Amino acid sequence: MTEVSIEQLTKDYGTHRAVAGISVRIRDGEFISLLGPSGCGKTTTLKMIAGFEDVSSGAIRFDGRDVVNVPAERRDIGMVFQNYALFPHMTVAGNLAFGLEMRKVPKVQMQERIARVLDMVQLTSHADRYPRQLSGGQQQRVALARALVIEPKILLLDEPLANLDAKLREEMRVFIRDIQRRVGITTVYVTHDQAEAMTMSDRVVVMFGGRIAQCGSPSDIYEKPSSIEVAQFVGQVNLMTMVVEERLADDRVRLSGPLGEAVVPNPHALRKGERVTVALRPEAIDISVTGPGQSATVLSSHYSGSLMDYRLQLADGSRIDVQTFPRQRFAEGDSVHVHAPADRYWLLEDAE
Amino acid sequence: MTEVSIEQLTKDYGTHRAVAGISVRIRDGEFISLLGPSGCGKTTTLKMIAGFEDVSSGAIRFDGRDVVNVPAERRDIGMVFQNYALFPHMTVAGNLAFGLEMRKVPKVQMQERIARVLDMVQLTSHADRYPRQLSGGQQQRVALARALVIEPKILLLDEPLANLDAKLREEMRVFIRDIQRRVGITTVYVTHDQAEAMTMSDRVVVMFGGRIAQCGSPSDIYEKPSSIEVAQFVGQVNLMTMVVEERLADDRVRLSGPLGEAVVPNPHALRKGERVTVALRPEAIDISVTGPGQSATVLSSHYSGSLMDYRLQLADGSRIDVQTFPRQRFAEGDSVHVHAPADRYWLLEDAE
Amino acid sequence: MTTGSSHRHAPLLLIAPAAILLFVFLVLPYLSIVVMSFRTPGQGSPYGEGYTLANYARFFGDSFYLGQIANTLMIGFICTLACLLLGFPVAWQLARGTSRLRGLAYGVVLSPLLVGIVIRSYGWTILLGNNGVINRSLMGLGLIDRPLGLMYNTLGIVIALTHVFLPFMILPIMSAIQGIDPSLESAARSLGASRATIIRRIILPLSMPGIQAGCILTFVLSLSAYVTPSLIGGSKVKTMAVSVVDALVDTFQWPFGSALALGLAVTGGVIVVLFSRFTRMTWKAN
Amino acid sequence: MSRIVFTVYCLIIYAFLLAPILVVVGASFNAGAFLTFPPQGLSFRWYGVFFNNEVFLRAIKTSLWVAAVSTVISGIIGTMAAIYFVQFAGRLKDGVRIAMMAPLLLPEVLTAIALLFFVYAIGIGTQTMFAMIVGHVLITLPFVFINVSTSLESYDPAWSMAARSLGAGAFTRFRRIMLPLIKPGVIGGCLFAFIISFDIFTISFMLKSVGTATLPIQLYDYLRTNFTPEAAAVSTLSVVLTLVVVVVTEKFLGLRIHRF
Amino acid sequence: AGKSLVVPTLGGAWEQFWRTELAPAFTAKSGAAVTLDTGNGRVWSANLRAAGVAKPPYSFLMTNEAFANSLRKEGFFEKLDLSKLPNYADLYPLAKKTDGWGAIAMVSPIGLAYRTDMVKTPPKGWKDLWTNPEFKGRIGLYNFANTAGKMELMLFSKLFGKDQYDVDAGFKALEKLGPIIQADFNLSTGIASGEFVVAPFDFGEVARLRKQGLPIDVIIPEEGMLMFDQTLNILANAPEKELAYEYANFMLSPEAQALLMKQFYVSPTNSKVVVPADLKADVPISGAQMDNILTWDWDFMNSKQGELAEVWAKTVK
Ligand SMILES: Nc1ncnc2c1ncn2[C@@H]1O[C@H](COP(=O)(O)OP(=O)(O)OP(=O)(O)O)[C@@H](O)[C@H]1O
Ligand SMILES: Nc1ncnc2c1ncn2[C@@H]1O[C@H](COP(=O)(O)OP(=O)(O)OP(=O)(O)O)[C@@H](O)[C@H]1O
Ligand SMILES: [Mg+2]
Ligand SMILES: [Mg+2]
Repeated sequence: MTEVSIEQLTKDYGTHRAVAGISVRIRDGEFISLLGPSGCGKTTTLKMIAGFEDVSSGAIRFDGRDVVNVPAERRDIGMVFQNYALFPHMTVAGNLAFGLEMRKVPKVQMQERIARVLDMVQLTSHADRYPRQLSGGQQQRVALARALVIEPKILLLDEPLANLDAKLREEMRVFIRDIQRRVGITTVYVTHDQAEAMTMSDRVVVMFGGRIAQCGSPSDIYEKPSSIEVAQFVGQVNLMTMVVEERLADDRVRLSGPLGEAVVPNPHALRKGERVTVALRPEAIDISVTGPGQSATVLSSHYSGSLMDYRLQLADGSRIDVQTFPRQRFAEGDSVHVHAPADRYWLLEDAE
Repeated sequence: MTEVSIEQLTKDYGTHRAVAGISVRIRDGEFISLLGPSGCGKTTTLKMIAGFEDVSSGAIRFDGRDVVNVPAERRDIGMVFQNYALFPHMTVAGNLAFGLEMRKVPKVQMQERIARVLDMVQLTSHADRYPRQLSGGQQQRVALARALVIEPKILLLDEPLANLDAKLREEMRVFIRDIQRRVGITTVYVTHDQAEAMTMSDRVVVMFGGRIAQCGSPSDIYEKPSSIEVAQFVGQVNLMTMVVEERLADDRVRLSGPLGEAVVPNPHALRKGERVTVALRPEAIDISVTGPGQSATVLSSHYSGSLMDYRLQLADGSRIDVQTFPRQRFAEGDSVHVHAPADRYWLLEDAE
Repeated sequence: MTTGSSHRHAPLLLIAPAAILLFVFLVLPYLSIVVMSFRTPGQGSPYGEGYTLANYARFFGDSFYLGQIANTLMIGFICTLACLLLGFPVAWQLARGTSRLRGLAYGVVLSPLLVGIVIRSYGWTILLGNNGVINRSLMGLGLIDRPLGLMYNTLGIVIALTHVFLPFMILPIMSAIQGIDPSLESAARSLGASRATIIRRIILPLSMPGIQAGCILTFVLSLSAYVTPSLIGGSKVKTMAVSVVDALVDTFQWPFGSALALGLAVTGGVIVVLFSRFTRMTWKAN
Repeated sequence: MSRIVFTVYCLIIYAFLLAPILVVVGASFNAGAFLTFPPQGLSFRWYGVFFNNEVFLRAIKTSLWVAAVSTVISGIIGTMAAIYFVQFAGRLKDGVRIAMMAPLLLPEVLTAIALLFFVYAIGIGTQTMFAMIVGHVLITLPFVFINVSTSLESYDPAWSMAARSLGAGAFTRFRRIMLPLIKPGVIGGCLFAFIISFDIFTISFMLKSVGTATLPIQLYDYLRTNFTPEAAAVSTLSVVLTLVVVVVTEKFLGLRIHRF
Repeated sequence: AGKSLVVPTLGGAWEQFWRTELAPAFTAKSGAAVTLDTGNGRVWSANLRAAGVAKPPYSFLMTNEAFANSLRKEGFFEKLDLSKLPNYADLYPLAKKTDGWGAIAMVSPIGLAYRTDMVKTPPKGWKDLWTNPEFKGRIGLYNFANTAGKMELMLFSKLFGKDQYDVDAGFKALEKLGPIIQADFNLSTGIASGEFVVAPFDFGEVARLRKQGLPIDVIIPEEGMLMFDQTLNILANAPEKELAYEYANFMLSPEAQALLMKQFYVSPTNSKVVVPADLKADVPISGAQMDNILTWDWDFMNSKQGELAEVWAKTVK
């Protein structure tokens, strides 16, 4: 119900600049993810939006109104803290009730809402426990439930699922998305899990060292990364040097490289013969015993349940990573063929 | 350098049984993962091995010697706590130095070791910060570094990477495995991340509600789960009812079901006509426009960067999940064909 | 945090020195005092022949002493409450403030303790006396025409005791507040709690160990305060401690004085235990 | 707005704390011959008198010594007891607390008399400082105990566990981890102990060894006969002295730890 | 090693004087070293009782008769061996009131002092406390814990009742007095700050205050004076009995008495001491005037003090 717009937001801790002038406009009801390496300023950004950290410079507006001087308790936010910050002297139910009491929700309705949310986070039987009697993941779920039960206008989630197993995570994601859509909560979601960011978000903001590196839809981020760093951060990637062979009619170029040909957009007016860096995701590469494609040798393989990761050496000595499903199994030293469709490559803008 | 053997280990919190008689023998230098849903007793088990929780009953032996009465500080363990437990009054370097000082490592060597580990966890520039000045992920890396720098005989890691992004996680994994192998540390690794458990471990122990559900190699756990629960917990799975068609010579049976035929081992002496439940992983299923296989309709699709998840409806109305790489893209309502090789099915033991 | 059965008794070593000290130098010496409290009054000797309950009977049978107990307890309660109300904000400020003057502020907080009790009372006389600074200024301003009774009464005692016991309230609460993770305050704010609510619902319960400590200390000390009541009270307000000293030292009635003292101590102890129980029930902080 | 109200409230309390002391300080600069306020003219003459009064100087030395010894003893014993109280006492908590508070619940005079009889009964008497120091330790112990146990309540046992996992034995854990983290309580308790011991009168008076006197005894005796500003000068000096100790303590040891 | 004597003394200025004047003088005379032990009647009594009659820590005790009286009854002291106390003979009768058990070495007579700047009509006697309206609510008295307080009671009993034993009359009188300001010791602060304007004071104290510039004077009440006395007693089981006698004799000597007079303005008890003219103003009581000092039955007071204290507490406001 609220549009959050951030302009040139900056935070300095002494001489250390944790957030360096970021600007982003989060639309009413939008679900946006902050993605970035550890220490890039995600939590700091969230805390500034919430009002727990002073802003060094820049503006934060809710629906156009500057909130820098509005105290946190009047911003109608819900927040999951990275370290949970559960009230140790209240039971699970008490922690959940707190926010509702602040909103003067009638007793009966309150109990009902608490019961519903507790059920969703699967802690109904733990309602009367104190936080110290809970496991790490249970505590995290209480933190999540506490922020969700108040159904705030803005939801700020700081790695709310980091300590949960995949199954529970999946369920929690559905739960969060569900409330968020139903109530129309503007949500900023901090996660270190790329897949999670991709799955859940309307848009993803990738941050590096306090700056925004890219902001776009999940598939843009994954498939059209703006830089090598982004490409590498949001998933595994093979970087290859290719040579421009030909400019095609529809403002695209044809490139050639160790794995064959590629056709990519040409925003920089590249000329024939120029060398460029392109990205190719490991899972975009087909691997087979017989071909088609270049021949390669398996250097190592890696099993992770649902997926296999291979490192291959091409005839020219260069190495590439390939990901397949485990039903395709190869051993070290096996000879294989690899091939990538020409449209799976992505030209990296900053790589010249 | 130590074999850890646990026998009938039990822990009660009041009336709540957090760990219910688990037994496992961890070999010298082995890397074992504890995997299980939130609240299943992983942390409790770790703390008992470390000596921080009283054992309600059962035995813990290091190299055959009962250690239940050996105080934690003389067990030569290194531990990463789920909530880090960094010393707030010491800098990062101070936290790391502490364990080395306890071991009376000479000053010069100490600094060298700290520098090396700090470099590995990428916090060299933060050596003089206090924990409160670090981000969540940075704190977690300090906790990890603190446990690793002392190169203990036994390493107990409680979700040490939960707050790190995929790239850093990957690097940390390599780092942990590296030290662990080089020094030969017996390691118990608690994680909620199945892929991580699969990738890193020699063996995986799956726990449910304080009990061990299955203990085996990563591929055993993934491909030969002992129960529906385990199958569902370690990844997505399609459960199907199939009918025994024929007993094959080599103690196997041929089954038939909605997706076609399957050949699975037959430990229960199944007879023709019996109905059984089998598991089939989504990524084990091939999906194509033209066939081979049964025809199906795309109900929904889900994008997560490197993978696509589809939910399909078969001709008989049953639904299955299929996972592919995004280069294979289908829209809702598309007609496709699905097929699974006969040897990719797994008969679930408790499903009769 | 236990280690194993061979170490299970190790914690007792922690309490042993205190236990031995208290047993040898408090319990043993007091045995004779307990016996003394059942002795008959003596003539020309500390106590007389035989044993009696008369000392306790005199104490509990005389509305004068019961009134004194009530008065003493009332002074204790009021001082404790006043110290809490005055001390908590200061403790909070010291714990959370970032001012450079903090060192000085600690000094100011401790300052009442730094002036010997006699001199301190002198200071109060100058301020509160009938001819004191306050009364003289008020009369000078024409606001009052007779001195306000600020001294030689319960009010004066309460003021002076509150003043000197404030440090005992402030320091424990301060260290308790320091132990509260500020992110809990942030969490409460994110849930919409105002500053006052945060203090009431979060800070107050979580600093309960400190409040308990401060209250117990203040209460116990004000029960047994002797010099301040006798100097500021001008021998007019009788508290139990003053009577105890009178009986023991000035009029040499050891049996009766012992009975008074033990009665006072037991009463105080019971109240302290009740208080601990009650506060623990109200706020399950731990 | 509410912040201003709050600050003003605190300032008023600080003023209340300081008021009688300012009177004493003012009186100590009295040029006149006796304690009056406002002072009749300003002078340092009474400080001069004080510094030439060998009796006071000796008494201060004795007091400092006694306070130091009793603070060390009750600091150690009280801290140990507090650790037991918070981490191990369990159901005994109420009992332990009352026992530790007992020396304050019992009137100081009676304790002094009881101890006096006791030390004579065991043949030690008051020939040495022993009896007085025992008395001081009894009185100061509860202050250390209460302050340390308060700090300990917010001490996270996980820190001790982490230290154990790194191989630290009980004493090292205490010295390197627990002590720094409960520092405000220990320092606060010891400061109290020191100041209280410096101010104890009745017990000192009754139990002091033959031929010695502490500052409160001297002051008391002195005030009986000479109510001159010298007494205020002595008090002012002891305020300044202790203030210096407090500020220095705060600077170098810190009465705060930054946990968060 | 030489002999050594523990000399219990009051603290403060007293101790200082003992340290600088009396002790060296005694050492010069006797060759014995002196250890001063400051305290007061309460502390010495407690110490003696704790130590027991058989093993006292002191050899002699000089303290208020009020304390000495009790200890004497408990058997701590011996009857003075007058052969070892030649100076005893020269004492005023007032100083020999204890039948040879103790000898009063110092007398500080107590009169009625008032602020000359705040009182228009100076008092003439104790009864003015009741009759002079200027004094209403501005009277200071010693409280019952102090020896002087007990004397006040006996005095008022005598003034308003049959005799010193008629305490009912005394208390009634005290009650009539209306609100008064009581102090355990040190009435000086109160009168200096003007909290009260009239109170019993010993002459020495008034002399000191006057010297310091306070507008104060003291009268000899018509009904007679009170006094702070210091009785010398010898412990029956004294560790250094010979020295104790030697010290006691020294204290009673004209030489020591004169020193004390000059320092503290106490009235000498040795009749051989003549008050020099320049001291007359500060030590107005000597010679025949010593007879104006009232003495009291401490046996009576000590045996009744428990009850009386209680009544005092209940009565005096
Ligand atoms: N102090 C305690 N008192 C009571 N119950 C407790 C206590 N500590 C843990 N439990 C319970 O014991 C169970 C096991 O807890 P444990 O911390 O071992 O779980 P876990 O497997 O580590 O879970 P997670 O992945 O969420 O950290 C949980 O159900 C928890 O609620
Ligand atoms: N109080 C502080 N003082 C100094 N530096 C700080 C402080 N808090 C955070 N920082 C620094 O600011 C940077 C950003 O911190 P922040 O907590 O926002 O990171 P983050 O993106 O949330 O990381 P993570 O994923 O590890 O939680 C980090 O480098 C951190 O070290
Ligand atoms: Mg963070
Ligand atoms: Mg856990």
